[in-house]
Amino acid sequence: MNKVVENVEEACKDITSGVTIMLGGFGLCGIPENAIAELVKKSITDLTCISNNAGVDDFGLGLLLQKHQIKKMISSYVGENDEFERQMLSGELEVDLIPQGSLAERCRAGGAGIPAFFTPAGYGTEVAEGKEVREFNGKPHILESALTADFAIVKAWKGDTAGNLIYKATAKNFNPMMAMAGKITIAEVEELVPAGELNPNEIHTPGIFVQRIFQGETYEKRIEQRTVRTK
Amino acid sequence: MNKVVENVEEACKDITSGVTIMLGGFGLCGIPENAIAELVKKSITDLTCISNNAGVDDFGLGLLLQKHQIKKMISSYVGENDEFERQMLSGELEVDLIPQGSLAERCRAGGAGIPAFFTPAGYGTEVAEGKEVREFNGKPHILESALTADFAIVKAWKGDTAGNLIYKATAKNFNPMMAMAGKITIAEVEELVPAGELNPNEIHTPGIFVQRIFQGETYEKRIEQRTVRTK
Amino acid sequence: MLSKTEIAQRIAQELQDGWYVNLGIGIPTLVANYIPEGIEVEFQSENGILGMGPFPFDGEEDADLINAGKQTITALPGAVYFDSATSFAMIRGQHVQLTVLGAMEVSETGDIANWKIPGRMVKGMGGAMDLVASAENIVVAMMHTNKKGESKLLKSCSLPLTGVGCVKKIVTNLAVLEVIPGKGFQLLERAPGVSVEEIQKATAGTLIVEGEIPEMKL
Amino acid sequence: MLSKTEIAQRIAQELQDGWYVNLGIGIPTLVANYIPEGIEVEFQSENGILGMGPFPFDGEEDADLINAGKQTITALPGAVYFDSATSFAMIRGQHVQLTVLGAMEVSETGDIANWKIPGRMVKGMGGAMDLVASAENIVVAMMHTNKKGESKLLKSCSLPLTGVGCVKKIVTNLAVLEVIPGKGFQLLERAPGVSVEEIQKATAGTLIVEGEIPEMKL
Repeated sequence: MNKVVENVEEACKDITSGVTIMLGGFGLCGIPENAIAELVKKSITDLTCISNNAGVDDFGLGLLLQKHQIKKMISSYVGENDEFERQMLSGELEVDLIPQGSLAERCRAGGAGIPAFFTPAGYGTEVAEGKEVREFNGKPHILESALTADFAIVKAWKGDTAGNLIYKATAKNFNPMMAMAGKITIAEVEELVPAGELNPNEIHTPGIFVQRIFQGETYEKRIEQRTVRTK
Repeated sequence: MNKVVENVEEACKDITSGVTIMLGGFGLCGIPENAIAELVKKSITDLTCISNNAGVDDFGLGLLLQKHQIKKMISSYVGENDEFERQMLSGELEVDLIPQGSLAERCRAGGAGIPAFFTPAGYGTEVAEGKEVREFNGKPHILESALTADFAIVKAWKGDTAGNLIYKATAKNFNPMMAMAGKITIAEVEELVPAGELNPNEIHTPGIFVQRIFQGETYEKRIEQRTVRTK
Repeated sequence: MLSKTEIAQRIAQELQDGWYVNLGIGIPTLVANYIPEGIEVEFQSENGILGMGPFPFDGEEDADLINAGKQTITALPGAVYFDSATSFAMIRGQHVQLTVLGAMEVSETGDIANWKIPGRMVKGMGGAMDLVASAENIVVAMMHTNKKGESKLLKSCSLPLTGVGCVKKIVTNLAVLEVIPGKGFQLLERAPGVSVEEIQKATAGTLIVEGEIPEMKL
Repeated sequence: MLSKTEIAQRIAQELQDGWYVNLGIGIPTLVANYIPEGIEVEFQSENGILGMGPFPFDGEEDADLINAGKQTITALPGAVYFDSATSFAMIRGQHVQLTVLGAMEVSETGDIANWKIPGRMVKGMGGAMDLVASAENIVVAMMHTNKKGESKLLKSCSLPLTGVGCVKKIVTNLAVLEVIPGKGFQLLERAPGVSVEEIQKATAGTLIVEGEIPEMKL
């Protein structure tokens, strides 16, 4: 089952204005750099982006925001991005803020065919507005629904031609659940190997969830908060 | 964080009659052989066991059935066990049969603090009796609740002193979700190593879900259906 | 009339390139032996493997590597292991394109019963309820009649249901049929040498026969 | 009056051996520097690591290894990486014994507001709503008053809530307080040199003072 496409252009060829896209990553860690650059290049607009964060002003999803390509963001935390805050407060950008755990679980649910589940997160807050509340074990919970997307774009460390993926360290984050929840899931990887080279015991995302895979060209892997100690 | 206990006696010391126990494994594959033997030896009774299968007559959970130690089984498939079928049809044994995917997801939900979720599995069947039905995307779903247990007993291939676990091949099955859903989770492993020896990228069950870990003494690893081809 | 092997052979013609397929125990398992030339499919077994290969050579069995029928198997290059929750996420989330399974009864509305005979056989549903409730394509592989000669294609099922309105296609030893919701079993193909009348006689539910019914090719 | 560092130091006294702990951004992060002797705890960061270690040495940063504050970190022996769904399964499933986080306001019924100032600051709640709704033990680390000198311990919060009735303990620069549902903030300890009257003055919500209030030990 060969899922390999030539390059990022080929992988993103049918992503058009107005679609909903999930993008893996936490801050700038584990984001699909090549595909984001391609979306910027394609100049498509009116995108709904589901991503935990919105990048920084000049990297990650911030690049799409700068060019006003995003109509709506569904995220949990969008600090560290002045342009985002400006567009949101001015009303140019629709924003749906979701508790991080609910965002992760809603993506997983979307991929797993679970249309809705109960969670305690957000009860009694504005997140719960319009949502069903039910008590379990004496504790109120709200009903959250599944999220899916026309395209999910994820970034992995290693991948094989069958679409199996291995992530590195905390660059895993939202990538595995989003890979499950895309109608078409596109994976970009740092190292693409033939099927059979990855240990089937060590694979994080089974290839069944991935429709297209390609090797990314370069990775800047920008660090958002470089914190070090001295020897 | 050292989770190591001396041996199986120590690991199971506070498991008493009447408790609810989850046991990992699919058929005889990936079952906690040492702990099951210990439960037989302890002669505790009135157990509620949550396990995908019920072993065979003379191995796995079949050993507990033979001695009438189980009051209630919560499973998805209990064929391959005549004594089970006899006890169930005669009414000696309470049985709650659950679709396999719902069983897996209900254990995960129990471990993940999700009290209930909707699934299409079982709609229109006796599994749906007394359960809420709701339509999503034009398709009826039923509301299933989380499962937890006083003890979860799982079997892994490798484990470290911090309770991190790696399973082998299809011996993984229900073990990871059950590890999440036990109030006390006991892991028996074929190979116990010091914390730091397992690659943190390759761990299937994070140690936070495991309260006790020990190295199993011997593993028979009986094969239920030996199927081979000739060269 | 088709043998069990031929039923599997006919079902294999339904496979499409790039599909992920879940095969049930019994006749469905045999489908893996007849993958058409030039088509690549991958087999999922719900106990936790994608990329299931053939049985191992004698002496090479691994107790930790089995399929959902608890048979020792092998893994092909590109295979992957996963837990039961992830496995049913694939199934429930409709990432598996085709499910082939056996049945005791099928109704003309697509209901299926294959897990329980009250008071007699209670083995449990295993993954069948999840599979039939979730799959986009379900093909039932079964004999047209039971051991007593009674039709297994009914107006409505008499046994406890596994799923409601989910069966799309049925391949039996006599015919290939499609469930047309609200109408009945549409006869698509006859087994070699089997007449429409014979199929009609063996079918208790509504049989829809439109035009010439071709003989199936194997 | 305590410095931020001393607030962290006092909170560290709450740690118990064997606990898994999630530390928020800001003062809470500093708690990791004051783990009491003879106690072993493991730090969870909700972006996907258990067993978080100190910052890396200069030149050894790994862009793929960060904490929830997006800071470069290291992993200790026994560490493990996982995805965001698993991370919040740990949190929601109450496998994390203690959460320490900052707040803009806390009410005497245990409500907390720390994510939004309408029309002005909208960064999002991140994992805070999941953490406060799920944790068995929540300790809030904050200044007793805001920059304008107004109390942050209120009868009820004025800002959009992060969670309802979830805060158990508060450690400020002035005091250690416990939320007693239906009653108010019970004063447990005073910061060195701070009087009950000063704490009373800085507390807008109901302050419960019973008997002699000891000075905290650092």
